[in-house]
Amino acid sequence: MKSDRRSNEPLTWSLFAAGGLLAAFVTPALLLATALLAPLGVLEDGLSFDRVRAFLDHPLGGLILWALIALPLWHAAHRLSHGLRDLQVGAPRLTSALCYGFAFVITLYSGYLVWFA
Amino acid sequence: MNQTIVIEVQRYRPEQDPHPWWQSFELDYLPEMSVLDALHRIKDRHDSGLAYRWSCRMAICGSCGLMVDGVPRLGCKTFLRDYYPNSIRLGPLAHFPIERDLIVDLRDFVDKLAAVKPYLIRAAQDEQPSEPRRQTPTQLARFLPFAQCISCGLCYAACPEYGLDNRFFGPAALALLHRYNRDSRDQGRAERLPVMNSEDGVWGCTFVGYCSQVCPKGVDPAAAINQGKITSLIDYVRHLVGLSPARSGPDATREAEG
Amino acid sequence: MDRITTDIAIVGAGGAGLRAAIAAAEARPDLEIALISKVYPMRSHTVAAEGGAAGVAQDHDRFEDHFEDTVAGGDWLCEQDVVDFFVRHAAAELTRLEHWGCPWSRQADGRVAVRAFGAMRIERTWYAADKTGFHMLTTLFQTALRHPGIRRFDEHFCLDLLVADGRVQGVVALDLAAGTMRLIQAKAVILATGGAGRVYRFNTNGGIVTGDGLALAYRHGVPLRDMEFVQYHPTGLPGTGVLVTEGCRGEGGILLNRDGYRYLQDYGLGPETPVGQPRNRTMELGPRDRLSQAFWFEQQKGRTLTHPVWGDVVQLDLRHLGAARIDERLPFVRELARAYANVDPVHEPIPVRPAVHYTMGGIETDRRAATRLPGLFAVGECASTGLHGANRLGSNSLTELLVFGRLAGEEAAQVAATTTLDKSPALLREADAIAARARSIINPDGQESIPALRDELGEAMEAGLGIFRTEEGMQQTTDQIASLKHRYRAARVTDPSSVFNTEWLQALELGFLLDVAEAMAHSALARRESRGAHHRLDAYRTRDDEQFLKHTLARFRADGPPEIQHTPVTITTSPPARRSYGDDGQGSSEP
Amino acid sequence: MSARRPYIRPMPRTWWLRNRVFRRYMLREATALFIGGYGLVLLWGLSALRRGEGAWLAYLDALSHPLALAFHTLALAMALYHTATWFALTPKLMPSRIGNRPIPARWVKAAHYGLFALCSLVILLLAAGWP
Ligand SMILES: Cc1cc2nc3c(=O)[nH]c(=O)nc-3n(C[C@H](O)[C@H](O)[C@H](O)COP(=O)(O)OP(=O)(O)OC[C@H]3O[C@@H](n4cnc5c(N)ncnc54)[C@H](O)[C@@H]3O)c2cc1C
Ligand code: SF4
Ligand code: F3S
Ligand code: FES
Repeated sequence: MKSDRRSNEPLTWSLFAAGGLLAAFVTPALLLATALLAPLGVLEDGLSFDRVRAFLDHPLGGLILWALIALPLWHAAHRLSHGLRDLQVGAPRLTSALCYGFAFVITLYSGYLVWFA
Repeated sequence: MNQTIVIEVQRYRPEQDPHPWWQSFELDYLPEMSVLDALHRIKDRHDSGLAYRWSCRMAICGSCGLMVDGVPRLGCKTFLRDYYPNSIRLGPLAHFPIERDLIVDLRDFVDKLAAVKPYLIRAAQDEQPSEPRRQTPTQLARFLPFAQCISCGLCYAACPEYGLDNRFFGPAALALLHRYNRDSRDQGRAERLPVMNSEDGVWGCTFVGYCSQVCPKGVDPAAAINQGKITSLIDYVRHLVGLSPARSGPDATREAEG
Repeated sequence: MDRITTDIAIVGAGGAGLRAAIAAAEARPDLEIALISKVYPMRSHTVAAEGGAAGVAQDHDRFEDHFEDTVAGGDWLCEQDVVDFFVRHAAAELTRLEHWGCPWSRQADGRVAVRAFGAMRIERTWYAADKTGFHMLTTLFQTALRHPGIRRFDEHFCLDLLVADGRVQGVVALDLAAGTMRLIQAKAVILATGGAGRVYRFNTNGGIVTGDGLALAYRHGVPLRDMEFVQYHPTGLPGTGVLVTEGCRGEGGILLNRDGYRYLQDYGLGPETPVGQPRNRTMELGPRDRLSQAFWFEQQKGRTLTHPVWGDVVQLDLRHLGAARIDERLPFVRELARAYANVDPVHEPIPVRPAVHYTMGGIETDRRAATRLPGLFAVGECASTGLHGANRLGSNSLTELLVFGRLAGEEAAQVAATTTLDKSPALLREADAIAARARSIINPDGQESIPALRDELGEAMEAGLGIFRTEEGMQQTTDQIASLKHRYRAARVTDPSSVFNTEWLQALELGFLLDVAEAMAHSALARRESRGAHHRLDAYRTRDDEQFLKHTLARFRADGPPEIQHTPVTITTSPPARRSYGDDGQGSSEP
Repeated sequence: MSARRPYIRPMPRTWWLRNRVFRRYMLREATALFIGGYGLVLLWGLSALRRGEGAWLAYLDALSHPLALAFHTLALAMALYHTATWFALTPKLMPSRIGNRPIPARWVKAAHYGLFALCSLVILLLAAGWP
């Protein structure tokens, strides 16, 4: 108590919430399609190189892909950092810096892959 | 032969015991008996030194919180019939320092309730009110559930985040804050924002949600706190773009009043 | 012994104590106010009040009518100037509470709603669903937090008043957690310690309602007034005594005997009103003394239901109100009935019987809440301002806490302004003596069990000072109390420890209860008539204004029973008349 | 002198094993590892896509490795648990109302599941080569 310092959680929390929301609506189906049905050959060539590449090169498609990668990682970073705190692992400031730092790096890297690679 | 039930009670007498320990008592079982009645019986007939808090015995004063088989509950509203024939373990509320037996130190909790400015704040305080202000049943319903808190502390015993770090304001205090923020007669939201915005305010909650499950009065502090996160988020953005904090929320009555 | 100096010490942080503290702080923000309570303020028994608080609210209601209802309800034993002051300030105080945030229930247009209550001729009871006391207490507690001058001493048990030089100089309190003693020296002291319902076994009161303040003042020579008038509430849950509010009847609940018959019509409260259309001052909306007496007669006639565990009960039927209305207006009653009687009032009637509820009498005060001991004020249920007379009307008490709490706070602030603190070490010595006396009752070798004495007291009170009384029964009770007091000296208190020694507290509280009970029993014996809550079955079955339009004063004597005196009642505009309810005015006060 | 000696109970690291509510909470938090893990798998796919058709095919091939399939089966279960818990909590966060009437949490939840079904259908169709 007594520390009235403004927390920066609103920032990370909004990213967490956006990631969680996105994950809740699309991850199960997306995961089912891309990581289970496709490798098992059920989808024929729905995920052929050309189709997926075309999706990526569409401006909206690129943005969607970027969001699909980056936001869930913010979501995960947020929960992981709180989870580590719950488990009393590591110094809270350090672990959360690592978690959010990682999400930040992935965000940059995936953005680079979408638009600049 | 009377039916009997075994009650185990955690004891701790600071002047004698190095650590808490368990003591068990066998009592005659009556289905209408509450856990509080059982404690009375133990105190009257077995061990007059047993210490616990109680008063109203009708689930409204908030004195008699304790852990029943590890779950925070009101002793006066928990009945032996729901446990019989199993034995029952009674311990002091979790996460608080134990003063003696089933009595815990609630000062930190009460201080936090006081720290959230739990009263109507008005831009101009009216000295001699001549008439009650108006408030429609709908406006009343907006905050009434959050005004049902009896300060029993069960939610603090339920919340692991408070257990891990008791600087966290915790469920009841933040629900109380929310109660005033949602009152159409209040204009004090800006003054309560510093508490909400701090790391020990709404952001200390990870939405475990157990607080709301154990609350005997249906207050739903988990909802209150997480709605508070939205308020705090909006204030964060306003702060970033250089706006001053909102004095009152969308719940406040706007019309000019006496 | 800690020595703390302050301007005003308030013992008790229920509705009355909190209201007094706020008033004093508002009157003089520079004052230091010590607010002492043996439990956290929000645990005070005001929290349990359900039904509502009276104050003239509707356009077609009048102060005069509230006055008449109160005086008639009190069987003309009220101090009429006090009642007049009360009714004129009632609504303003309730309004103030609204401005402090109290969530009063509302009408559709946003105005405060009022409900019907027993023996009130018009709806004037403000309510917050059926948790009025809870919401009032919460609002007052939270409002008190705004005032930096109010310093709380939570979980501090007041052991005694410190009286020196003919005036009260402070109190000695035990810090329950630390186990240490504090002398809290003050220029004025306000007692707001609540009632004494726990002198009886079957009651609607919380465990803390043990008459402490009454006994403290009494032992210092302040008279207790009208102690024979103890109110039985007609609808307590059997077994526990948990209250089912009169608000149920205000909303249209009906009382039935074993034959499903609305028996109240046989006791001068009729005619029977149609179900769901309650009529003020009629049938279920009669005064509490009458309703409790009617139960007794039904019981004598064998027309009550007999429950294997709970004994004799009648039924309070709310089913015709429907689930929606019950959930909106009476949600707590539903919760309580389910938990403590295993009955859902939406589907079944609630079993009820009378239970001891309220002490009309108390520490004698004048119209300004001052007692005869200079510097000492009393307010709330522990006080007898003369407002309630021989029978309190439901919902007058919560308002009393506000009206007179404020008055006491303001008066005490004035006294504090003109008084200086005595700095002498003699006071500290006196405080040490008080502490030693309190400690001396810890006696592991005692022969008498505290719980047994407590239970015997409760039973004796029920036997002799119940709904109906006889000379013989009362005499027996007085004898029993005398013997219990004697045995109490040999009470066994084994725990010598200091942190939360609740065994010791129980013993101290029992000491208070015994003194209060003694005052009640002797006051009752001396009242050779029937009036309000004091009804006799022997030669004195009727009201006798000739001899007993008088208050009873009980004065403590260390070496024997109290000295009983009678003092006149202030009558201003309403000369004693026959109390009549229902249609016919047949209901005289005789059984 | 006070004889107080408040006893402070330590909070062991295993506190969350104490009751079912806490275990479920930890499970809920753990779903994030799989959600994030799958994000990394997508990232890997994205980089393969950028590296050309050969890399893409190798990526798809790697996903059919039994270990990958096992991980993703588990991840699917966790993702569904995430969805369920998320939908259970959202109505608390934003109590919605039509005019003056609060919308029952049940309806809000049902609407969430409806939208979820729609999203899933579109995704599956897209992945199956539609349009
Ligand atoms: C179940 C129930 C329902 C009721 N419903 C209504 C209703 O609907 N309408 C109505 O008008 N009235 C009602 N009443 C009556 C009314 O509620 C009480 O008369 C009133 O609340 C008493 O308030 P108080 O402030 O005098 O005392 P309380 O609220 O009882 O407070 C007493 C205070 O004194 C303190 N205290 C006592 N002894 C000591 C000590 N030795 N040392 C330190 N502190 C001490 C306690 O801790 C407490 O803070 C009801 C009463 C009961 C029991
Ligand atoms: S929110 Fe509920 S559990 Fe918490 S203190 Fe209040 S009443 Fe008790
Ligand atoms: S249990 Fe604790 S973490 Fe939040 S939702 Fe309740 S306060
Ligand atoms: S004794 Fe009051 S809540 Fe249990």
